[in-house]
Amino acid sequence: MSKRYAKDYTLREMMIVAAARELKNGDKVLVGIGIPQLAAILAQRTHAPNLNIIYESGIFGSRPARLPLSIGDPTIVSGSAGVFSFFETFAYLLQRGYIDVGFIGAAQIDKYGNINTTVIGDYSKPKVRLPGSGGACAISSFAKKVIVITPHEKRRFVEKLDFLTSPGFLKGGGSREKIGLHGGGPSVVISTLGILRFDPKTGEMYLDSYHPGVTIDQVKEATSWDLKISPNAKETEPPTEEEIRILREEIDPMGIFLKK
Amino acid sequence: MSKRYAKDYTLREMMIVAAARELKNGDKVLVGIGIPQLAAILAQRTHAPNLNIIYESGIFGSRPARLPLSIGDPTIVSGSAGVFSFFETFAYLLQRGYIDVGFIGAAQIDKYGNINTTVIGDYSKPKVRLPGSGGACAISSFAKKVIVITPHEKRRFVEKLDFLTSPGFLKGGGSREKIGLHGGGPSVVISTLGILRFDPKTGEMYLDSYHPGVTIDQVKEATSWDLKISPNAKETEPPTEEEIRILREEIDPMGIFLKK
Amino acid sequence: MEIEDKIMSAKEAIKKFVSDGNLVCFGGFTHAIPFALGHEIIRQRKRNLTVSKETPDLIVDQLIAAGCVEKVIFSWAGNPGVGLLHAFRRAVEKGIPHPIEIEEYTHFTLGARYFAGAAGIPFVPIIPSVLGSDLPKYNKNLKTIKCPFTGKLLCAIPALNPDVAIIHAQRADKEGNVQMWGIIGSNKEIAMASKKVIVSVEEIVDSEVIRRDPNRTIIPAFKVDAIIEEPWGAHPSYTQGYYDRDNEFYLEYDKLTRTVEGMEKFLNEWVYGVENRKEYLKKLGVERILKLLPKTYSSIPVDYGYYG
Amino acid sequence: MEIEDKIMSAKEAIKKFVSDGNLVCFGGFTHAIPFALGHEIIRQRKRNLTVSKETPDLIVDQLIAAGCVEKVIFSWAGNPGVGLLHAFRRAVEKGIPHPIEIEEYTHFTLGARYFAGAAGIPFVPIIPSVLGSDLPKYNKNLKTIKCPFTGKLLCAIPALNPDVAIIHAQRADKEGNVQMWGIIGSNKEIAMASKKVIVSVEEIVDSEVIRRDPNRTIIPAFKVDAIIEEPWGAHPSYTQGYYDRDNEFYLEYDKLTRTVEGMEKFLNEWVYGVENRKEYLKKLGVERILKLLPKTYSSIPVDYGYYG
Repeated sequence: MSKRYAKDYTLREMMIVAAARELKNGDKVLVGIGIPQLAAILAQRTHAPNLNIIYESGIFGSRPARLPLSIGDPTIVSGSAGVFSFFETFAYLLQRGYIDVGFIGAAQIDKYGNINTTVIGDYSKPKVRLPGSGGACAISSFAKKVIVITPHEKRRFVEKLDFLTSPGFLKGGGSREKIGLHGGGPSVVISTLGILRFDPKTGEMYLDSYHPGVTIDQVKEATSWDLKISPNAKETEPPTEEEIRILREEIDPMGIFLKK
Repeated sequence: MSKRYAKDYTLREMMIVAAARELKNGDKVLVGIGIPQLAAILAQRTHAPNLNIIYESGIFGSRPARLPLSIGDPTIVSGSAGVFSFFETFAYLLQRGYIDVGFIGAAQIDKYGNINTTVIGDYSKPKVRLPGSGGACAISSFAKKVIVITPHEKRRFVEKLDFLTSPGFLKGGGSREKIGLHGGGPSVVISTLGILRFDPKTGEMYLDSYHPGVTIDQVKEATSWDLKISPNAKETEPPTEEEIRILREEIDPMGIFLKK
Repeated sequence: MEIEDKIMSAKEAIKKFVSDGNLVCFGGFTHAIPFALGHEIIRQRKRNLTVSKETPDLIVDQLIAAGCVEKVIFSWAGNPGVGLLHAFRRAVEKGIPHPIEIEEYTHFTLGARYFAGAAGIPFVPIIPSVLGSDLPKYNKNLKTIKCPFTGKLLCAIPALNPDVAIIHAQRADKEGNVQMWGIIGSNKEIAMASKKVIVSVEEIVDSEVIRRDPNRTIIPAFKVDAIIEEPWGAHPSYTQGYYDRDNEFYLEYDKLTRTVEGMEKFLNEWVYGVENRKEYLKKLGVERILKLLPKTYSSIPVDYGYYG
Repeated sequence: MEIEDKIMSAKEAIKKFVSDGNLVCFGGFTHAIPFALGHEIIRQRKRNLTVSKETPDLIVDQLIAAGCVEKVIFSWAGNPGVGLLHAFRRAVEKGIPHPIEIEEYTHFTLGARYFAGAAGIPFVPIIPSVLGSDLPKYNKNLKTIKCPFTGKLLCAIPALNPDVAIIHAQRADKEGNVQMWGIIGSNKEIAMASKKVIVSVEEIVDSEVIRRDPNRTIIPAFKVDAIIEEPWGAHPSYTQGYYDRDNEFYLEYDKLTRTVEGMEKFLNEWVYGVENRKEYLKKLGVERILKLLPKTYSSIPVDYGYYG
C-alpha cells in the first residue's frame, strides 16, 4: 500500500506528524502539553503502539478519557498505571537514565541546541521574564534524545542566548560530555520552517529538510547565524491522509490544540 | 491514692516497668520486639496514652490485634496509621531527628555506652558472629534518647568492646558531638541488676539504682571496669500491682514474652 | 497530655503558625494547590514572606500582587497550560507593587532541596545537569563537588527546611494523619522538611477510614500542626476525585490580571471580598461547581488481613 | 513490536535472568521475602553469586548452605524474632561449605546504597552515624566527605546497582505494573536500581484493577522483566492480606539447621525435593495453610473521578 499524502493540512499538523515520526515503538517519552502530547498519541496510534507516555508530574501509562489541558490534568491520573512523586520523577526516572525521549520548547536556541526559556534581556533587569526551566534542564541533561519544538524566527534562532536554561551541546566538540551529562543531547529541532539535526562530531545544527512550501533561503533568513545545510536537504515528508484523519477525528476532535 | 507495689513479679517484669517509666507522653518511640515493645505499650496504658510507637519496618500508629512477634509482623500494619519505606524510615524519621526515644540491646557495652552487637572475637575470624547493626547504629546516632536493655554480666560490661557497632559517648568528653551526631546518645541502661545512667560531662556510666534484692557489690562484680556509683544510689522502685496486672492480663496474657 | 486539638479554621491556623518574615513552602503540583490557605495569608496581610513553590501558580502570583512576598524560591513561574504570571512578571520586571528577590532553580534541583530537607542531610549531590546552564551564575546554592568514589564532578544542592509547609490533600483523621492520591508532587518531602505543617483537606474522616489503608498516608500525624476541613480548598486547581480543574478560571485570570487594576479587581472580588472559603464558594456559584464535578471512578478495596 | 510476554514460571525467569557470578539483590523486609524465587536459584545450582539483602533471613542462609554464594552484602544477619542464622555463621566462622566474603553495613547505609542506585547518583551523603562505629575499618565503601555548605564531616555512601532484583509482591498486571501494600521496605529502590527485575506475585490481575488505583503501583511495567504468578511465594514469611508469617517454620528451621546434617535435610526436603512452589505447598499441607489464613480487613475504595 503506497502512502497517500494529505493535501489539506496545517503547519501545526505538519510539525506534530514530524515529531511523531521521531518516536520509536517502546520508547519511554516524557511529554508536555500541546504538540509533544499530540505527537506521542499519534505515534501510539500509528507505528508505536507500545510507546510509554510519561508526564512530568510523575504519571505513567495514562489512558486519558479526554485530551489533557495540562501535565497535571486529573484525566491523566484516572486509569493510569502509576504515579511517581516529584523527586522520584526527576531522580528515579530522568537522572537514572530511563527516559528515551524528552520534548522541550525554546524562546531562544543557538547553533549547538542550547536553549533559553528563562528571560529575554538581562537576567537581573529582564525585558520579558519567562517561566524558567521547570523540567527542561533535567530533560536536556538526562533524556537519551531531546526533541525541540519551536517557531522558526530570527529572534529565536540566535547567535548568543540571553540566558542558557537547558544544555544542548554547549560549545560543541564534546564540551557537553566533559561536564558529565549522560543524556544524548538534542537530537532534532522541529521548527515552523523545517527539520534540523546536529552534526555528531561538532554538535552544530544543520537543516535536514524544509517543510513543503518553504525554501532553504527562507530558513537561512530566519536564522541569525550562517546555518549549515545538509547536502541532502530535501522537502519534509508531508503528513499522510491517515495521520491527519487520526489527529482530527480521534485525537483532538474538538480542535483544542489543533486550532490553536 | 498511694502506690501499691507488687510483691510477686519477675526480673523481666521489673525491667519492662523500669523502661516504661523512662517514656514520656507524646514521645515518638522506635521499638523492637520483646521488652521495648512491652514497655512502650505499658507506658501507653499508664502515664503516656499518646505515646507514638514506631517500628523499624516503617509502621507508625499501630494498633496490633495480637502481640507482634517481629518488627515486621502483619498485625502491626493492619489498622495502623501509616507506612514509611525503609529509606524513609531511616532518613525522614531517624536522621531528620524526629525520633525521641530508641531502644537497643547489647552483646557488649563499655563505660561510655558504646555497644557491640556484631561479633565476639576478631571481626575477620570471629568466635561468634552476631547479627550486626541493623538499625541500632542509626538509632544510637540519631534518637534524642537511647534506652539500652541488657543482661548484666561481666563478659558483657567490658573494658574494651570486640567491635563498636553503635556509638554511645565514644571516648567520652564530647567526642560524640565532635563527629557531628545530633542524637542525645545513651540515656539509660536497664540491666538485669539495676539502672545505670551517664554523667552529662564525662559521658561515663554510673549506677543510679539497683533492683530489689540486688546489692551494689553484686553490680560492681558483674562489671569489668570500676563502675561509678551515684552517691544517691538507691533501690529501684518496684513495679506497682497495677502495672503487673496490665502486663499480665492485658498486654501479654499468653505469656509469650513475659515467660521467656 | 490530651490529644491536642489540631482541627481549626484556616483563619486560626494562619494566625497561629504563619508569621511575617517566615519561609513558607506551598505544596501541590497543578493538583491540590492550597488556594484557600493562601488567600487567608493575603487576608491577614502577612508581610516579608519568602515563598517557595516549584510552580508558583496563581496563588503565589496573588501573594506577590498583595504585597506579602519579599522573595520567591521557584523553578517554573508560569500559568500552567495558559501562559505567564502577570503579577510575578510585574514584580520582577518593574518592581510592582515592590521589587522582589528571586532564587531560581530547575524542577530537579528545587525538588532535591526539599528531599535533602526531609532526609535531614545538609545537601544532596546530583549529576551536574544544572551546571551546563547559566543558573549557577545567579544562584550560589548550586555548588560543585567531586564524587569521593568516581572522582566525577557533581552538583551539590543544599537542604531547604521551611518554617511552614502549606498543603492541601483529600483527607485526614482528627489526629492529623493525611492521605492523598493522584499527583503527590513534593507534599511528603516538604511536610517532613518543615518546622510547622498546615494541611487543608476536603474531608476529615473517621480514624477507621485512614487505618484501613495505612499505605495511603503521606504525612504522619505527629508532623501535622493544623488540620482544616476546607471543601474545595484547592479551587481553581483541583482535588483528584472531588472536582476538576477550573480551566476557565485560569484563562479569565490570565486576561484580567494583565493590568494592575485588573489584578486589584481580582483580589478585591475573590480574596478580600470574601470572609472565607465558604463565601468564596457561594460567589463561585452552584452552576460552576456542578460543572466541575467528575463522575465516579473508584479504586477496588485491597485486603490487609485481620491478624488477631 | 508486540507487548513482550513477561509472564513466565520461576524456573524460566531464573534461567533467563540470573547468571553465575551475578550481583543479586533480594527484596522484602520480614514481609514478602521472595522464597520461591530463591529456592529456584538453589535448584538451578547458580554459583558465585553476590547476594545483597538488608536482612538475609532464611533465604540467604539457604543459598549460602547450598553453595550458591560467594559474597553477602547485608546489615542485619539474624533469624528475625528467633535468633541467629546458622548457615551464615558456619560460613563466616568456619568456612562451611566454603568461605564467603562479607560486606557489612548498617540498615541506614545499605538502604542509602539502594537509594543512590535508584536515583542514578554515584553517592549519597549521610550524617556520619556509621563513622562512630568500627565498620569503616572493614568496609571501604564508607568514606568521609565535607559538606560544601556547612563544612561538616559527612559519610559518603556509594550507589549499588545490582544485576538482578528479586522481589515478591501482592499483584501485578500482565504488562508488569507491580502493586504492593503493607511493609514496602526497599522494593521500589532496588527495582529502580537494578539492571533486571524479576517479580513473583500472589496474583496476576486484570489491568483494570491496577489502573483503578495507580497510586498503589510501586514498580512501573517498563522496569519489570519477568512476572511470576506464585501464590504463597513468600512462605514462610508472609504476604500482607494473603497469609500470615509461619512462625513455627522459623522456629523449626532454627532447631533443625544448627548442624550441617540438619541443614542438608532441610534443603533436601524443602528445596531439592520439590520441583516447584506448587509441590512445596502440597508438602506444607492443607492444615498448615488454613492456619495461616487471616480474616478479611479491607480498605475502603477511594474515588479518583472519571474526567471524560
